[in-house]
Amino acid sequence: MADGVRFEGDLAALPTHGFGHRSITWWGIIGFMVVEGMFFALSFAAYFFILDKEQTWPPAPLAPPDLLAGSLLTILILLTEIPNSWIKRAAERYDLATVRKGLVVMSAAVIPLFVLRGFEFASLNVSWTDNAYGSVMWLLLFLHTTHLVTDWGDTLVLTALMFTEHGKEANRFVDTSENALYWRFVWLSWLLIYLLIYWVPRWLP
Amino acid sequence: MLCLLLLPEAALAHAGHDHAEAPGWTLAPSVTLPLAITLLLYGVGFARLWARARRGRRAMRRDALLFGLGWLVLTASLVSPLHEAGERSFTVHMIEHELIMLVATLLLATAGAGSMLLWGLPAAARRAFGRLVHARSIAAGWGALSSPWVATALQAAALWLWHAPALFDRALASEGWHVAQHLSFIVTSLLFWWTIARADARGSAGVAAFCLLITACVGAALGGLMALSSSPWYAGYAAMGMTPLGLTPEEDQQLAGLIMWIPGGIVHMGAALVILYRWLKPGEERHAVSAE
Amino acid sequence: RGRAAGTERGERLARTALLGWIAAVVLGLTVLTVGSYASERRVSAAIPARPPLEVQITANQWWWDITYKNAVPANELRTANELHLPVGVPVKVTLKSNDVIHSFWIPSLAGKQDLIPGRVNDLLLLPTRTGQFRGQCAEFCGTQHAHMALDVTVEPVASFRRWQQAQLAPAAPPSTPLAQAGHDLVMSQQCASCHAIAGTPASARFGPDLTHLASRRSIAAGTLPMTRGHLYAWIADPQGVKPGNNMPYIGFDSAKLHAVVAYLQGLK
Amino acid sequence: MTGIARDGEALKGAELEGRLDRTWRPAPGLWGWLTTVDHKDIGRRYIYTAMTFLILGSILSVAMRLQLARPESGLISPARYNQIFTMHGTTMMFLFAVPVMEAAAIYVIPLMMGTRNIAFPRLNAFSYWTYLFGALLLWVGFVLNVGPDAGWFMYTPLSGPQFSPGKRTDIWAQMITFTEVAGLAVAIELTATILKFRAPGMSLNRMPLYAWAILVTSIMIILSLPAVALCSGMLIADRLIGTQFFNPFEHGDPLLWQHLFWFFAHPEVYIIFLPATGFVSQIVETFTGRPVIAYPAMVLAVVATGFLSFGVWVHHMFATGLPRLGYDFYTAATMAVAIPASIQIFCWIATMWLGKPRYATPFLYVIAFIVTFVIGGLSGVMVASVPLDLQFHDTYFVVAHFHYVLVGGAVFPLLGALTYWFPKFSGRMLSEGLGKLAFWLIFLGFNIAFFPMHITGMLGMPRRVYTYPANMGWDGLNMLSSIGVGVIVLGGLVFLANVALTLRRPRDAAPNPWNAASLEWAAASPPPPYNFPHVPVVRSATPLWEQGPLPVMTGLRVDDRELLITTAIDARPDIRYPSPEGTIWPLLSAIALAALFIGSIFTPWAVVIGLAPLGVAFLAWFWPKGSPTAEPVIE
Repeated sequence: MADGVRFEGDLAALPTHGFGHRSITWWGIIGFMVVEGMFFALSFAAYFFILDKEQTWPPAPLAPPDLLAGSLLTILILLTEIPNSWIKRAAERYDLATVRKGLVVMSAAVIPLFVLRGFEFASLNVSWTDNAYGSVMWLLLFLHTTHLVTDWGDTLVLTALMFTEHGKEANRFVDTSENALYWRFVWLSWLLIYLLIYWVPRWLP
Repeated sequence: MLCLLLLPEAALAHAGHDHAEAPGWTLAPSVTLPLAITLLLYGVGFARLWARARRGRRAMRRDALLFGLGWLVLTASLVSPLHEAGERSFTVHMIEHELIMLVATLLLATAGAGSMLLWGLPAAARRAFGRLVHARSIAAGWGALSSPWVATALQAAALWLWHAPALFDRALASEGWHVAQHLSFIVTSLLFWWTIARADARGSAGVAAFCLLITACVGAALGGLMALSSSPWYAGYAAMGMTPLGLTPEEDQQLAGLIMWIPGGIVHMGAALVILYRWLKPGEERHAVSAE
Repeated sequence: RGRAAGTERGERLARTALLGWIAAVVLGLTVLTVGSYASERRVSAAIPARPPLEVQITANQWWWDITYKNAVPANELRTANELHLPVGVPVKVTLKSNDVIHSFWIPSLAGKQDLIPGRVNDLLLLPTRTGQFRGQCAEFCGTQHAHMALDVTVEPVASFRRWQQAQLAPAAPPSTPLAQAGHDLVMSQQCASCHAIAGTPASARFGPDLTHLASRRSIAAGTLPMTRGHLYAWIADPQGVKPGNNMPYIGFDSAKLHAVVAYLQGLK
Repeated sequence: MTGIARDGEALKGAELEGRLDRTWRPAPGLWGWLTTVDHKDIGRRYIYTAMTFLILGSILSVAMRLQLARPESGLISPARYNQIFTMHGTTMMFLFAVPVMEAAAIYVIPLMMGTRNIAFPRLNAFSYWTYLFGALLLWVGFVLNVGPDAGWFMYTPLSGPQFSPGKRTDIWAQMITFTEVAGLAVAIELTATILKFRAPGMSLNRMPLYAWAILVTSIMIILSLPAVALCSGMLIADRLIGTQFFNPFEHGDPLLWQHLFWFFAHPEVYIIFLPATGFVSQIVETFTGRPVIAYPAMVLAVVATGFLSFGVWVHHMFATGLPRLGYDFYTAATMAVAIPASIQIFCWIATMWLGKPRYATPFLYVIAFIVTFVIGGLSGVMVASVPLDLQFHDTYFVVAHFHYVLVGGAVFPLLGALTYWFPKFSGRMLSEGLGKLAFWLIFLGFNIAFFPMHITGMLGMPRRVYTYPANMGWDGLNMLSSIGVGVIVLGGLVFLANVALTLRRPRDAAPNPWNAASLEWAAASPPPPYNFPHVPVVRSATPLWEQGPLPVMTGLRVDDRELLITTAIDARPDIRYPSPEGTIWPLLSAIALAALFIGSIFTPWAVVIGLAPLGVAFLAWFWPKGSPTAEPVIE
């Protein structure tokens, strides 16, 4: 072991924040997305594992879920990407006014999703206690609903935060950008779940 | 090469399309023509560039070898009796798909054949193509497609969707759908391997390795479900009864799933390890000598 | 410097050796995999896919329900916890479970196979030598997993036939007044609501079939050897002998116990 | 930028250290103990807690060995015995092995990376409390006689509502949820720390092998823990709200449990083993005085092991009646795991051959590891073969196999690593005499206890039986195993005595007492709260073996907690990043979460009611404190 130290450079000029993979928040969000992606992937595997043993899907005499509520939600959740991208871009150019407006829009835009989600549970045509098919349908919808709730909670807190003095801190803009990234994960994962809940039971004989 | 092209003629003379007989060669123009044109374009482009190249002929030779191998594997899987045998056994069909998606397109993508094929075009067509590619909307679309994430998603979607019973049975029943199936496998896996190779070359080795990991999982999940399933998914194969390999339809499907799962996973893992190795190699010697 | 150069040389040598080592390991594992494949095929190829004898075994917490299949329903033989097999005759064992997952394992005859509720598994056996063996549940199945054994007898075909004929017969009627009293107790008390004794009104299937109980080697799935004293102990205090099992405490006084044991001992 | 104090030529030495100490030191007293977010504090208490569970788990194994010493022993009732072996497996896997590997990494990795704290330090504190509450839930349940009793693998339907009524299994399943939250949080922290907090110059290909092992392990945890969380969630839903996932009579399937469970539990073995290979690599490097040869091969072996471990869960299910065609594929895939493992073994042995080994206690553990692990690996190759496995599965042969793999492959390296890093943790060197005595007792005791189990297994003795009949030929071997466990206990006591006696001595360890090469040895022993006064710079894979003084970079803030973020691959300096202060909210959040989880065992409404306090606690945790002017503001 060498004694003493040799000064080799100075870090004082470095910035104190960065977007995307330069930011620790991004790595945290990616980590949680992978964890939750695994939850989804394994639930999908469970879905197919149960499906594989059945003669018909859904098991007779059950009817597949009704399409209306879920399809409306799908359209609406895709539309939320418009304000979401708007917020992300605004955050990355530190446009506080736009971020504030966008976050308010986004917080409001999620509310109709919850209403539709309520109707979705009602349109599954099966209870979780009926059989494993019902259990796995409810599981998929429930897992996704928890993501809606948590991201909405995040967005509400962030909205409140951006209206305080803390909204001016550079790292809050990073947080806003990463929150928008997480929302993309929420709707992307929904597209797959939508297929599994509503369309696979219709496609299979 | 020429004798290879002549061989099928001879084979065709003997083999019919009756399932009781040995599987024959597939010489539908929808398959052979594109293959032949690709080879022709590459040959012309190679000759033109070879004449112009001052340096880098070694790399060109290596690329041409990779391309030639990839083309051969692709042609062999699509044209040889393997293809027809695949219509009677899911396992053989899976081997054909795996050869296409794991071997042929990997070789073709690493051969970096794009510029050669472009140079194979007549000059006017080449310039028109150049203008087209640089058009703003096309460039943007291409930019999105060439992301390894998008390519991974596309390939995964192609893999899963085509294995949905309705679609797979359709591909079994009609030659047109079958060509569409193979074409989408070729295009998506070519795109996948190409973006992986490019990401690796541009220093995004982590992204490349991660996408390989996801792809391995996507294939493993599908293959695993097949391997563990005890009921045949596809009416087309189930109706045929015992396969020529002496397997029941469900065993045939299990074996197909295992081939997708385990050798498929090993190829993706191997690719990820190769990427990682190349990335670890520099700096390896830079250890301090022990201060004792 | 000199030492560094020596290290360099050593390292190069070690790297070459590493490649050789990997090759050797890969080769060794390949040989073992192929060997594993070959022995698996050899074991299964020895037995025809449709053997002449089929036995259905249904596992319960913590005993084995055994039925020898027959095309004629009247010739289906039902017994419990003791399996007899003719030597040299391939047998297909069909495995089911009534409650939790168990595993059927007779180490001297074959590897194990699970009995899973909702599924049916098969195991093909070919006993090649006569003798008495012990089978045991190999998947943890609850409190008395340790006492879920199976007595196995592999015998010549002729004696197997004799055993089969004897087991197909209905239960022996009570031969003494004491046994008659025991018979009446068994029929009138809880016993008959769980157990079956062919030729008597007792026909419930929740517990082991008792028709030829006294002909078996042990009591309570291999927990105790079949003796008068053990039968007595078992009926007097089933939870003391095999804690947690599903046989209830009946509360017979000693006179009734004597009678019941006398009857059961007659069920040869 | 004026008025901000930074280290540099003008501010160094004792004055710098004093000011950094004021900035980074946790609050004094009990409050500080509850609010600290220092990775060393959290790591140390994680290690202590996990080692406590090692001791508790070992006490259970002593109880089992007493019962099994003689046939038909009536010492322990079957109901109690089943609880004991369930608790032994659960404690060792979920409360000891995985947490202790994460715990050691929490302590060592930030130091080894040359940074001042772990990424997401508050999450780290939260993770510890969550783990602690989950562990307490399980053990308080056991003490109150509501301990789980359906095996650590909890096969359905035995663990389902019909065959395991009562709360025992619910407690087990909810404990899984706790440890899953804790484990995933730590895995994400470690991944981020390794990828973003490395010292300038420590490109990934100069990273110590231990860090590679932890990186791969963390990613494996992220990918595999969701499987057990999902299936334990399904189990609890089956039990409490009437779902039918595992009910074969309502379209469910008990095998779904096994697939999901082993999809986690097989990689888990490697989650335990890979960090241990990291320990071994560090110890071999230090005690042979040269880097482990073929660094790229070592890294690839770790990555390949991680990858392969996800493809072979099915080999735990050979007896369940899987399609037979798959057998040979699963056998081949399982055997393939032996290739990367043997590459690592080869590289260590070659390094010892080429280097000059010093036979100190940590190095002895490494040799014991190699011997034991090779035996365990060979018996693993045996059970990979289906026809053999169908005989060995669920017998004492398998018990012997995985104890050779897990004790030999993970606990020996762990004890070696604890001895190795003890001077760093405590500032004191453990006694070599007592250390070697403990080593020999543990090593010999282990082999006396577990080698005979190979034979009892081959003689047909099944696992998980509370007793066995006499005259099966198992009696003497079982007695021998029980005696062996006694010898291990003796060794463990000597190890503990060594630690206790050493801790009573004054501090005497230099920063780098073993002449090791990695950065944690550049910090003082024990390290101050800020770890390093300046940011160390790395020029090779063995920075402390470089000639001359340690190169450093300056310019981080001294009056505020700040650390350096570097780029993920090349470790170029990128961002100065604020590191959070200590706070009570992670603890309060963990309490709220514990209330929710434990309440949910009794009523599903606890989930609804419990969300409110949890939300408040999380809000208070994440809400920025202080005046915004402390950081640059965008106007």
